[in-house]
Amino acid sequence: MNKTARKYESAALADEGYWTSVSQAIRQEAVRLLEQGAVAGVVGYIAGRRTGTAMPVVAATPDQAKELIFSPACVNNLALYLTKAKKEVRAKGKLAIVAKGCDLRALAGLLGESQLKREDVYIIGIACAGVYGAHADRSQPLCDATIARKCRECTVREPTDTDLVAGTLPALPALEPLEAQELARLEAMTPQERWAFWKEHFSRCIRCLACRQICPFCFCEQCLCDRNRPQSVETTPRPAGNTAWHIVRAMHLAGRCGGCAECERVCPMDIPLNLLNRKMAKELKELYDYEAGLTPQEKGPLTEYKEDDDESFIK
Amino acid sequence: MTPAKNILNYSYYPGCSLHASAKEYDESTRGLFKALKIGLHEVPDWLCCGATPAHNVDELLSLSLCAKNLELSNQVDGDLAVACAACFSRLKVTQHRLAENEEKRHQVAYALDAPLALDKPVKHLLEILATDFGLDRLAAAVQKPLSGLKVACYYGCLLTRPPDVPELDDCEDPSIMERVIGATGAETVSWSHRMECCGANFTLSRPGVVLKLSGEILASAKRGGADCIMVACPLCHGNLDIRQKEIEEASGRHYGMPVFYMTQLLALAAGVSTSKLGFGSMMVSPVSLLKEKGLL
Amino acid sequence: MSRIGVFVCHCGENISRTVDVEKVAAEAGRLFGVAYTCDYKYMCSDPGQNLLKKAVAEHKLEGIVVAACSPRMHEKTFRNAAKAAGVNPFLCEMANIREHCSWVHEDRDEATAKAIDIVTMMVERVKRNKKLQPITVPVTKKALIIGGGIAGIQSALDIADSGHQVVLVEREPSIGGHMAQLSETFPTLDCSQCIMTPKMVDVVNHPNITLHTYAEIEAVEGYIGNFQVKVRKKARSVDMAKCTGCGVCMAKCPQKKIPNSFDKNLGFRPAIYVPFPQAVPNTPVIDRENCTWFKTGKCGVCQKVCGPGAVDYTQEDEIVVEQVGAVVVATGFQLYDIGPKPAGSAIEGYGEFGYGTIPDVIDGLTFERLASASGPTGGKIVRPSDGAEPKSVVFVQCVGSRAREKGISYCSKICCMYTAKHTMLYKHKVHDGQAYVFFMDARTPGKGYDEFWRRSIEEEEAVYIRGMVSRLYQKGDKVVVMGSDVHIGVQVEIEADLVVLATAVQPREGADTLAQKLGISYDKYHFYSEAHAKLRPVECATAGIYLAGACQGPKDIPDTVSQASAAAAKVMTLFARNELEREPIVAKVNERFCVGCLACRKVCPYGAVEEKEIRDRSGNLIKVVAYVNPGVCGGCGTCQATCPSKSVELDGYTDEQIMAMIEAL
Amino acid sequence: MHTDKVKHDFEPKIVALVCTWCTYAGADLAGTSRMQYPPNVRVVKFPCTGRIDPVFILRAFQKGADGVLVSGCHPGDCHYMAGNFHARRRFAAFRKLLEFVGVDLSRLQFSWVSAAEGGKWVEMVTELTERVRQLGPLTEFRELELAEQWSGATLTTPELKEAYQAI
Repeated sequence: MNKTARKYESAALADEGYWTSVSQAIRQEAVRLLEQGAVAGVVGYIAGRRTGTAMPVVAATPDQAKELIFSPACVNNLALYLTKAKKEVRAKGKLAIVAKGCDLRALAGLLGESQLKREDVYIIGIACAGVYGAHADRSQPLCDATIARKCRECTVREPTDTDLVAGTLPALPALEPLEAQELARLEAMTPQERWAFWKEHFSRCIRCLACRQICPFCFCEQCLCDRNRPQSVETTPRPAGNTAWHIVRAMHLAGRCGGCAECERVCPMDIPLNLLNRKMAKELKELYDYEAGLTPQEKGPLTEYKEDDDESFIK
Repeated sequence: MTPAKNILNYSYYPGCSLHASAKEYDESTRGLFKALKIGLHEVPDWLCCGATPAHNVDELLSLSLCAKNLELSNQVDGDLAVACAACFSRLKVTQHRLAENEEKRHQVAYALDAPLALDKPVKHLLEILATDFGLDRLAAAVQKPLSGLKVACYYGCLLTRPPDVPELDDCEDPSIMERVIGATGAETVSWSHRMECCGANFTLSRPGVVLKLSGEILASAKRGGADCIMVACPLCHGNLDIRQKEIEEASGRHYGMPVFYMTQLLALAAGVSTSKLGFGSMMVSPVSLLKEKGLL
Repeated sequence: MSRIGVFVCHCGENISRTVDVEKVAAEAGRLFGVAYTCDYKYMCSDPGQNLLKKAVAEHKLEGIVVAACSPRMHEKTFRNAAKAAGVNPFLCEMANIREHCSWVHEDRDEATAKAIDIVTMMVERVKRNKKLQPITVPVTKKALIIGGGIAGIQSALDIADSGHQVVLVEREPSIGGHMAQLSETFPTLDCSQCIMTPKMVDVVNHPNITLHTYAEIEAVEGYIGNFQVKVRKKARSVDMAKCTGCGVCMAKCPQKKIPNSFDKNLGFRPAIYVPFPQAVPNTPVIDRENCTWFKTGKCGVCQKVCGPGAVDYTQEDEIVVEQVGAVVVATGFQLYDIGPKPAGSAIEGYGEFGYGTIPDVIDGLTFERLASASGPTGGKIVRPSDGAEPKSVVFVQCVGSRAREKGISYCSKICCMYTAKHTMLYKHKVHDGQAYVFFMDARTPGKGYDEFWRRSIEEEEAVYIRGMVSRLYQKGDKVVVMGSDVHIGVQVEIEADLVVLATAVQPREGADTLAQKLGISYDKYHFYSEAHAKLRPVECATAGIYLAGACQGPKDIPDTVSQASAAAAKVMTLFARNELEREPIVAKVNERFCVGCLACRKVCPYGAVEEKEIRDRSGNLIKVVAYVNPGVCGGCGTCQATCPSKSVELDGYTDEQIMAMIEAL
Repeated sequence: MHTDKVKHDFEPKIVALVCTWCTYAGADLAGTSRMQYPPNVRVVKFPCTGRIDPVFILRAFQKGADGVLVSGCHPGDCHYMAGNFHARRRFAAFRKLLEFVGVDLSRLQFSWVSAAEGGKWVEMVTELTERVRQLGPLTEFRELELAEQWSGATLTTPELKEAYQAI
């Protein structure tokens, strides 16, 4: 990976006014909702203790809602908090949620998979300029050098199907699609080279399962990979089991993943997990013209079929 | 139906006929678009579309000519507006053929020695007026309603055919011309030969064929009670208008049926000065008809 | 499970010739959990089976592997033997060392090694097999027939005659369907009503048939043997119990000019009406949309003149719930309405034919009404425009059928024959008339069909022109038909007095919504799909639902009646037993782990997966999970492969069993 | 089909995951017709290809299979109507994934073999066996099975080396 070869721009992509206006719009709506008692809580972000950070919060009172912000540090996919994995959040009642394009795609997926009812959630969509990447220097503004890889190629900056849209999108320059380039680089390799690439990455996996915990689609109460009768995937963090885990994970997300790349962000070993997801999304688009979008779809590409689907690989 | 857009701008491919025998089609088109405040910018250096001989003798040539025109059209912003039914058909057919056939794509790219740029949407004036501009707005722009004028809308062979290619309207039973001219208050007649062939370019090689086919069209329009015929194709216009006298002589029947280009009538309704509509170059003079209807 | 017996069969010499069976038995004996092994000449023979039973008793075996032929051959045999020996039959598996080993390999060492592997895999599998009990489902011996055309009537009568209860539901006020509208029928030209009406009367008089006319299916729940059906009986405004069918109300109704749809709008009927004189039941219906009382609150003539006091303006729709064990769907067809293309339809219209705008262009069913002795003209062939007798009639076949460019690619099957019939009926009534037929092919496969068709040409002098029609237009009082004759390669124009279009046969409007209520599948044209095109042509993939007639595809009367009787026979087979027993290879949901994403429901070809709410004791919803109805589940296991958390498992093919086999390698 | 017996240096293990209605029956037909094919294949029977979870394919490779054959009913012939349609999509996606992580797809064969196609079954098994025999053993997964976490190659810092040696 040629990380050093390129010079990154450090000019801010969006001015301070944009971030403030989005934050204000969120606050205003959140306060209104809570004051009217329309929702029991608003899932959003508040500033973290250190500068340049933010953390998810469930604001339950108008006062708490006044603390809500939106900044490039708002990296988390909040849809996670509406899944069964977070029962205590759901138990509060009807919730509002602050949602970037990534979060919206996840919400659309959750709606499509009967995990959520649209009427149970009030969506405050964000016209999102992007967020920091995993190792961004947060003393800098959101810029070419600090923006997350996924945001460079974002197609869902403008929310649709939401109850409210916070902010207006500033004009953004086209950024170099680093992830697509990386994907193309891998695709151009021989199978042996790719195996070596992934072997090296998977071997380092410590199976902390942060990728699973952060994923809005890993809402199973019992993960297949934790089962031992039968044990489909070896649970100890050895290369064999790691490889199986990441293959199974990619397969389970195929046709569902919203591309928020949270798995990759939280990976302590810097395994480029979103490449797997991107690859599957790309293939499913090519094969079945399916794309995860902002609107819930009744069936995913792997839960429906057409009689004339491609079968050139079958003899 | 998609909602009408507010500001409309088109690139414009007039085609050879509109610079020669169908000059009045070109002039009235420009006049109409100006009156409707729709931008229309001619594509610089456009070529002949090849109709109608090219595709009969050399498919590669006919596809390449249109592919080149599509490429040239990218110099000007906006979807490509086409007035002539034959040009429209050739451009659409080219897009269709090349989209579905990779080998032909390679051949044409080789012939043009340039990468293909075929994606510009090609739209017939009818489609622009009915869909993009919208019939409501068209009706609102009418200054001189054509009420009382009985119009036979003549589609000819090319405008809606073959199925799935032009996607202008129902292939065999279209109504777009009626809807568009109907917006001006004109009365459209129901008649049988809207879609029949006029004889096309047999007009030079075997005029007898044209006299028969176009004669039937005129007879049918007359039967339907029409005052005039409205066309969207210079070739059809030539056969129905220029040959009308010969047809009358051959059949012994009198028609005296003016044949208008659609934009002539629309521009008239939109209040464009009649001096700019080229009525004088029509072989069957419309003057008495238009006077009778109080339109001149 | 740790006490498994392995029985290796020689199959005469079929196995032992290439496989060292003693070695296989010996190696199997070394496997953990195997308590007994032996080999025997013919395991499937009586002594062989006795050997097995004896071994079970002596060695207290808890699982059995028979290494012999294919399970497709003898699995049942050995499972029965296991059952007789007191072992749950699903703890007995076969290792296929004949078809998959000894017969396909020559090298004795290799074949023996493979046989050992196969046995090992099966031993590992059996260790994880569960005791399964056959699933029994009670059967309600009452059938629902949807549709009262000839198909529904035939099925109803057959089932009722066998002694079972039948509920027949018909959407229209009378049963009879399209056949009641026909004049005469090919290939014998017997009068349709003469053969149809007695059957209709049989239905209404049959003690085992409950008839709901003017009624529609509201909802269907349940599964084979146990369906609950809600039927909406639309308000007739006439009390069926009181009405004597005297007809005074119809005669006195001041509103008489309502186009009669039964006569394809050629004639008129009053607002209180029966569709046709021989209607069954012969009880009128008030057409509330056109009735003056319902429109203005004034009139009330019918109520005043009704002697028995049967007219009841206050009647409301009534919901009847029926419990049935089987459903026969016989909703029939409609003719393709060939006017301009309807918005949103995938099927193009035929605006160029002017149907609906040129009065003398009619469809085949309208011609039937013209030709029918009980029709609006008393059987006289006249033009709708001016009532004149048409001297030249053009018939156009394949209008909408076999027209891929218009969106329908199938053949409607009946048009060739009924057009031939029409030319005959026409010639019989208008002796100096000339019939022309535009056709693509003449398809006449049926008993006496081709002879019939030839008669229309050779004796009745119909002119058949091979080619298509491009356009119809009115010219004076004639309809000009522009077409081509491909045999001689010219364009032809015929000035006709009347044009009859043989329009395509389509499923009934609303066929798709009914299918969704029933949970059955349909093709892109909305014809219902049979379970197997060749071998299960009358069954739906959804167990307990059967198909009869043109709702499954275009059909003529003999085919329809055959299929209807076949469907009835299927129902009777089901009703021959009190309980339905089926293999317990069904999917089960682990409700503890299911998160209710319902991916299983999306992929289930049987519609067997439902939502189930789990509540605590005080009724609070804890979660929603999937539930597989074992009566409906077909046992394919697609749900399990799809389930991300593997919270649904297919009994008999659990992940544990399969993983054990793969790991045994 | 009596071929001369050749001894090979390497005999691959082939696992066949098949549906019971079509391919298993097709393999039975090959048997009753006494066709001959390499004995390397081990058949695991499923009710339907729709039941075949990609995890099984992965597990087979992990547990020592050098090649995997997945086979079921032709489209439209599925006993359960649609199982093979769903399977087709699932496998199409899964093989793309395997390819992306660097598995040689010539070791994984999908086919439709009907109950009447005993010959095709023989052909499929023979072809795959021959091909995998040429490719040699599938070492990638086997190496993984044996490999330990952090295979030392990246253990380069002196502290870590020291710590590692002290264990």
